[in-house]
Amino acid sequence: MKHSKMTLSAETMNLGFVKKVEQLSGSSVRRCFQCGKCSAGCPMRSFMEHPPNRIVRLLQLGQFERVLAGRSIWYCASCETCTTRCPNKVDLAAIMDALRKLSWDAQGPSKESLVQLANRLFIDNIRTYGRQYEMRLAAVFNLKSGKLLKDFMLGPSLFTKGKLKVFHKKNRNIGEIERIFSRIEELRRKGEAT
Amino acid sequence: MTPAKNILNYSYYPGCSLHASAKEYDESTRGLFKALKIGLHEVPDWLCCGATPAHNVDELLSLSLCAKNLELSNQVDGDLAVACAACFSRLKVTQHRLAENEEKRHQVAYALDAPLALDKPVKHLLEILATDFGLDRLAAAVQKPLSGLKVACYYGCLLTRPPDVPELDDCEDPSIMERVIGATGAETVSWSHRMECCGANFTLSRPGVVLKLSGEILASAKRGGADCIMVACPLCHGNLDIRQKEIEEASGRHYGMPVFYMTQLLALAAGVSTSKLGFGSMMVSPVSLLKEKGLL
Amino acid sequence: MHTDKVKHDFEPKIVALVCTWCTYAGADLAGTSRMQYPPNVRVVKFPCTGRIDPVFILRAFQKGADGVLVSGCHPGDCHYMAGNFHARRRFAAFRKLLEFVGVDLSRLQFSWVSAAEGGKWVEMVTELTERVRQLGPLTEFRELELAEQWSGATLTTPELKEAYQAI
Amino acid sequence: MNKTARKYESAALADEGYWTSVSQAIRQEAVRLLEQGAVAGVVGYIAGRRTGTAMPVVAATPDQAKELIFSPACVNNLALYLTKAKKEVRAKGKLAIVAKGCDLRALAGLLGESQLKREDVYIIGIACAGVYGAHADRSQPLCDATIARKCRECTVREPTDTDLVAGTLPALPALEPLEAQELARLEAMTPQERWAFWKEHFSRCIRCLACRQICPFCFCEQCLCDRNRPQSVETTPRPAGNTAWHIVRAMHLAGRCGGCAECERVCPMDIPLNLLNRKMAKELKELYDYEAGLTPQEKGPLTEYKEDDDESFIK
Amino acid sequence: MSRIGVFVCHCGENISRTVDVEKVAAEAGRLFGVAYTCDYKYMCSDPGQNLLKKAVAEHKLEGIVVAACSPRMHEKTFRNAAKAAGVNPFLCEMANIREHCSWVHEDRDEATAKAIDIVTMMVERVKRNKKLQPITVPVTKKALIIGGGIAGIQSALDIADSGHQVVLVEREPSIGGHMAQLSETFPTLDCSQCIMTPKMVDVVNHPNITLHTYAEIEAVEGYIGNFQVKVRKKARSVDMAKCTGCGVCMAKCPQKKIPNSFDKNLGFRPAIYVPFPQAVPNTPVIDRENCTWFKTGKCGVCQKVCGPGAVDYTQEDEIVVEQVGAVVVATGFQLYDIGPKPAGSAIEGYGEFGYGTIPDVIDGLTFERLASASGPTGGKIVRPSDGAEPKSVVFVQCVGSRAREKGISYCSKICCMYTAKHTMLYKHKVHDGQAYVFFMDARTPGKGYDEFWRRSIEEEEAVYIRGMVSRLYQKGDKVVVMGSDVHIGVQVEIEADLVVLATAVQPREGADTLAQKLGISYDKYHFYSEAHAKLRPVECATAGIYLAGACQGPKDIPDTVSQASAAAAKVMTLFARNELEREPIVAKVNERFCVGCLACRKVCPYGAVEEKEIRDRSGNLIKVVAYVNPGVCGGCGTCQATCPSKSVELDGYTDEQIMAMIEAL
Repeated sequence: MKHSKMTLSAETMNLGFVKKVEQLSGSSVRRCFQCGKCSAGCPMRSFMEHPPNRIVRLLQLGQFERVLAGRSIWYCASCETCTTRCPNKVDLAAIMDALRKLSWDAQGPSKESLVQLANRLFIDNIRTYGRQYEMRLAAVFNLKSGKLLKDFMLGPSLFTKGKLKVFHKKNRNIGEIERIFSRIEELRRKGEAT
Repeated sequence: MTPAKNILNYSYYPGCSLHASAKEYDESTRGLFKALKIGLHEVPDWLCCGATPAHNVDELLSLSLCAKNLELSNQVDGDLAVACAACFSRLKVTQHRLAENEEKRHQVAYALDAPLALDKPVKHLLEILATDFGLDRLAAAVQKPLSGLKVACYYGCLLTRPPDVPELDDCEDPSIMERVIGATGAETVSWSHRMECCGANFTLSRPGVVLKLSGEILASAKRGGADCIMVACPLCHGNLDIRQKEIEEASGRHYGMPVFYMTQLLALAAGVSTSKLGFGSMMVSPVSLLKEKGLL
Repeated sequence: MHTDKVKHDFEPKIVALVCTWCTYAGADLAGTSRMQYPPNVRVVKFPCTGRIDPVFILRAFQKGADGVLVSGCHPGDCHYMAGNFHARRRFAAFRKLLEFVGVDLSRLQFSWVSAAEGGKWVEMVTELTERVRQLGPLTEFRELELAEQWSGATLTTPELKEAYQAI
Repeated sequence: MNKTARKYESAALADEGYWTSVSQAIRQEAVRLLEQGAVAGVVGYIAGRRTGTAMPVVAATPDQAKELIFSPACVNNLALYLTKAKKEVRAKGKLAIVAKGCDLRALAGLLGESQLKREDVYIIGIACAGVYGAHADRSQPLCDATIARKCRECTVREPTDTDLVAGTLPALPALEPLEAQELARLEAMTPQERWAFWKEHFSRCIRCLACRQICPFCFCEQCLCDRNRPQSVETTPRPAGNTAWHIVRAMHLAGRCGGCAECERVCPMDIPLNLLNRKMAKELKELYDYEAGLTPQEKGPLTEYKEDDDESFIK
Repeated sequence: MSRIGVFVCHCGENISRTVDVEKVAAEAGRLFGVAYTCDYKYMCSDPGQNLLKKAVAEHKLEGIVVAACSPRMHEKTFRNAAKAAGVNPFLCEMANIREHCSWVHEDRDEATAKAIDIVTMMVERVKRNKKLQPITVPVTKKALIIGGGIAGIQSALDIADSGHQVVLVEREPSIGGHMAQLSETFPTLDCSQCIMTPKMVDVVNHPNITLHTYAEIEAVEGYIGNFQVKVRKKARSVDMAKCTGCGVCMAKCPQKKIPNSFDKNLGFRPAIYVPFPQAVPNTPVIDRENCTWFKTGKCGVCQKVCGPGAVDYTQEDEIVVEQVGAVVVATGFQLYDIGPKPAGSAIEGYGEFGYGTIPDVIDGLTFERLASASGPTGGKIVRPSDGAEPKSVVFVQCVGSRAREKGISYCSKICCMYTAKHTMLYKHKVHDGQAYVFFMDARTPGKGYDEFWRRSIEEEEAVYIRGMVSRLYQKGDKVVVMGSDVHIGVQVEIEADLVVLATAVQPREGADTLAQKLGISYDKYHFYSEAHAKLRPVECATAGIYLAGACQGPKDIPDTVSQASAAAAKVMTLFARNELEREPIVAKVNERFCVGCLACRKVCPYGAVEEKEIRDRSGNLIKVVAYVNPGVCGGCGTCQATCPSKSVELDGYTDEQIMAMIEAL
């Protein structure tokens, strides 16, 4: 797909998708003139198949499948370097958030599952406990990603250093937290939020 | 000098990490503020800010969680002091985004089932120390000058970025960490990777990323002639300290570079008992370095 | 540059044939910038390198110059548009001729020095002076100047020798 | 000057029939031109009084034209007679001229330098097998031993751009390029050796200026070297002035010389002057891909330029 | 015998610190011909100059050497002082013992010795200096403008408004040039004709402007201030004095199907025509190649219907001779044609774009005519093939430009902007259409230009694709565009309704021929060469000839108008004087010795050398020699270095002067 020929026409360019991204991110996509500064400073560039500037370029051409199919958006570290230095005030970090949201909602057209899994667990933790418990997060991640022994060597030392808590309790206001989650879901169901 | 504001009082949002992997950050922060006679009162029932994973896939959730925290913070007097760079960033971004976007404001208000109360000033510890408390007073409070200690101040991504949000310092050439630690007599080194990304939360999902990026940071600090690195973010600390041994193994280079939370060093200088600074929790032990410099 | 002045046994004479718009101005700039260079050079100003006849170079060597520097505007910068282009060809041919006749070309330097290149002027003069100093005085032309047409030694036949002696 | 022992072949390079046919063709055309009044005279050669010699002539009548010949003794470059230096010849009106390849190059040069208009001259080109060298034994036919050095490496035996070509070139063997060899020998020398070589030659120069007189390109009315305000070149025959003269002469001929080597032929002191001319021609060919040819050129290599000419010698 | 005065300046301490000025003066005094020497603290000061003047009077000095700073600093000062003292200024020279001596050396002995040498050289030179008189040339205060596009019009109006006479010569039947063909102009999108036609009318009504349309330059002779120009006025077949411009002839002409080149052949015109309705002058011409009368001798309708009897089939070309003092060349440009080129042309066409055979592939100027409200479609954008409204239009930039392969390595400069403009015009007229632009770089340096370009992308939603198009081909009624987006490294294919090529800007055909007539130089593309790329951008190297507009290089309207006004200002500067005075550093030919080989003419960068015939009293040609026109000579001296017999000499830099300096060593 990455190298296949692209036929451009009013039909093949999904400009509605681009509008959605612009709306979610609050940032213009067309402003970008491909100077490449975002990719030049991106710490994650070497891990991405589409460098950040190419993501924007694909958006300009309405090629959302190509964008979402890649791993690149999941390899963004949200370090905001691109947004900070963009000469055109394109908020690429926010565009990345928007793209991940759209990809997330579309239930994983991307092959990148590990980052998505970590995110999912992280958010689930918040819903369940109100706060983050790193031990639990790591353990469940390893369990679910099938990498049972990942960071196995780190565990004991972290434990002895008092960095991992085995026991954790739920927030007192866990009900209010659950309400936030469910009300957001409700908004989405009603189509009042994206 | 400035008679006003002699007594400072803050509400405190530690964030999840400071209750777990970054407990030494929490301990030393409390110790330091006590020594400086600055009031610090933890917000009851605070919840996770959502951090990167939440805004990565669900901005509305992220905004709502932070808005909830801001609401909760009103239970306690004083501006909201935040230690974790990521929490700080999320709280500030939330204030920012909701201020400029009415639609999102309505959505969040609905999610919280309460009118929004977002106005409490959110301040990072650095700002409190450098501006509210003042560098002069900080210098005056030093009991054990850190002279001779060469510190590489590491800002990471979120303390200063994006440019118009944290408003902590110049987003490309900040100096607030250097100024604060400089008040203790420590020597700060000039180095290249002060603001490069450490790999952040890929530590869980893609540790290889962290090994590469944090490795470059350690190498840069070494080149800069630093004895140690000072950070203000638990995630950065985790990547640079906890994963340092792995980085050394992967790169075949030895660093042995202690990574301090800023409050650990400040509290040390302010004469807080070393037992309360959590040096024992650090994976790369600072003991020999501090002894060598006559600080232990 | 010359704070530790060394007295040399041999001070070469260097003649510089320069155009007024670029190199002469470049030498002026070296002056206003107070750069230092060996005092061996004597400047002859021309409107353009295009005006510099190879005969002048020859004449300078004949009249005692140990080295000759010819310098003008960089190609494309000629005040007269094309003078230096013509000069470039003329000099390219002339130096080949001199070389063929047996003149050591390291005594003849061509350069482009613009009005902004005071430093390059200093470099050119210094380099040529030092190089010629190493080579020593240019004796070939001087010997010619002193030589007469006939000396008995070059006469090969007895008849000619006899005739020469009779004169 | 090459004194290395060499065995010269004395077999004739062209048979008698060739010389006769060339002479015939010249005569026939010259007579026709004069009879028709197309030209006022024909510059050509007639036989000298001694055998094996020839001399230039301006044939003004058909009868005189019947005397015209072409033989190995026809060494002179007749282009000389058309320059302003020989005004009395030009004054006669339109002329025809007999021209060997090397003479043709001189004619092309003169045309290019506005000394001659093509319509004022009728050119009878010669398919030329070569002529005698300066010290040739003229009792022998034109052969390896007697042919002029310039002819050994001639590249213009077949004339072009002429009004008529006289004769057909016989098949000629390749001859050893003595002049090129001598040039290579000199080039291989150190500068000191070359200086010594030329110093020896130039110091023998007696400044008779025959080289200048015979040269078709030395058509200046006032030679730079005769000037005394300023005196660019010392006029007395001392080594310094001689050296300057020969350098200036070579420089002035650079890019113009047609290679007829008349200067060298007439030099009473046997100075190898054509080597200088050959050298300059070679350099200009290498630098600017210029060669003196049979067709007049608008500009010579030293009166034109390209923006990207070599300047590796300039700092 | 000369009587030379040597004045050695201390320049405060600038010279005297390292040079023993007294010694220099004393040594100079020993030189043969030196009658007076002195040294003084500041020679350039008033007392210093007075000292010089006094010494000239007292010692009857005939030549002056001032040993001081660089002549570039004070030569003028001392030459004026010499002049005031009654010495020809060219007998005063400066010996540069400051910039070339005292400032660059530290050793006092060495610097002093060098200063003495420098003074000696200058003394020897001055002995041989000749008295020179400034050269004066009269100025004819009338300007010729070649080309009646916006450049020529602007120059003509500016010069005419300053009160000087102007002759404007235009090749076409009407002035207006390319600007009259444009629809709107960037970056403001105002209508081209709306701003152009008033200026055209101003030209024709201006009392100081003589307009020759349908005319060409035949020959130019002379030099700055004194040109003689022959203008060929082509036979119009209509008497301009009688014609009222009523247009009946055009309406009645039976021959109506002649493609109108003004409309890029999209529309038709009769054989008797004005190229466009707003033409100035509004007098028709008969296109004799297509007129039935001229082809067959039958018809004559226009003559019959013409009320004033202006149609005149017998008219012949007329040669008008104009005397002018300055020339502004404003011949403009033409667009590169992608079609196959006739044999012998250096520039190839575009086979990969179908050599111009695909009807819906047009050039930018054609698009202008389509978009123009006064154009053949009344401003409706349609496909030439079937008149349908194109829903997708692909614009391709850099066609021919920046393509060394095509022999054009330069950037045409205007295409980025006009293509952006085209996308906007298109979107304004076809709201549901999509514009695509293939570009290599977007070059938008100009006030408001980048913003304009960005607007086309951000607001008009033109899709810009970085990369050159590889090929165009017809597929049904579509043109398939094969391109690539180099940012993402993906091939792109678009089926377009219309393709607009931004073809390269080239000089007008025949630019070289005109240059030869004018004696000005041009580059390998035939753009005219300015005297200095940075500092003399509107002047030709040939004095008195100035350049305006795209004939000098691709240019947009604002730049063209600026240059046109600048050229006009140069002309007015020239016309502010009755006579031109110039430094007499010019070459002179010694006619006695010149043999007319004309090598000097071959190397002269100014074209100042001409042939001159020397005749005896009865008119017989004695010889042809070179002649240097002092009005044109720039004074470089390349001729002298080239002349074998030194029969041409540059005043002020004669061989004698230079040899004397070399020998003084």
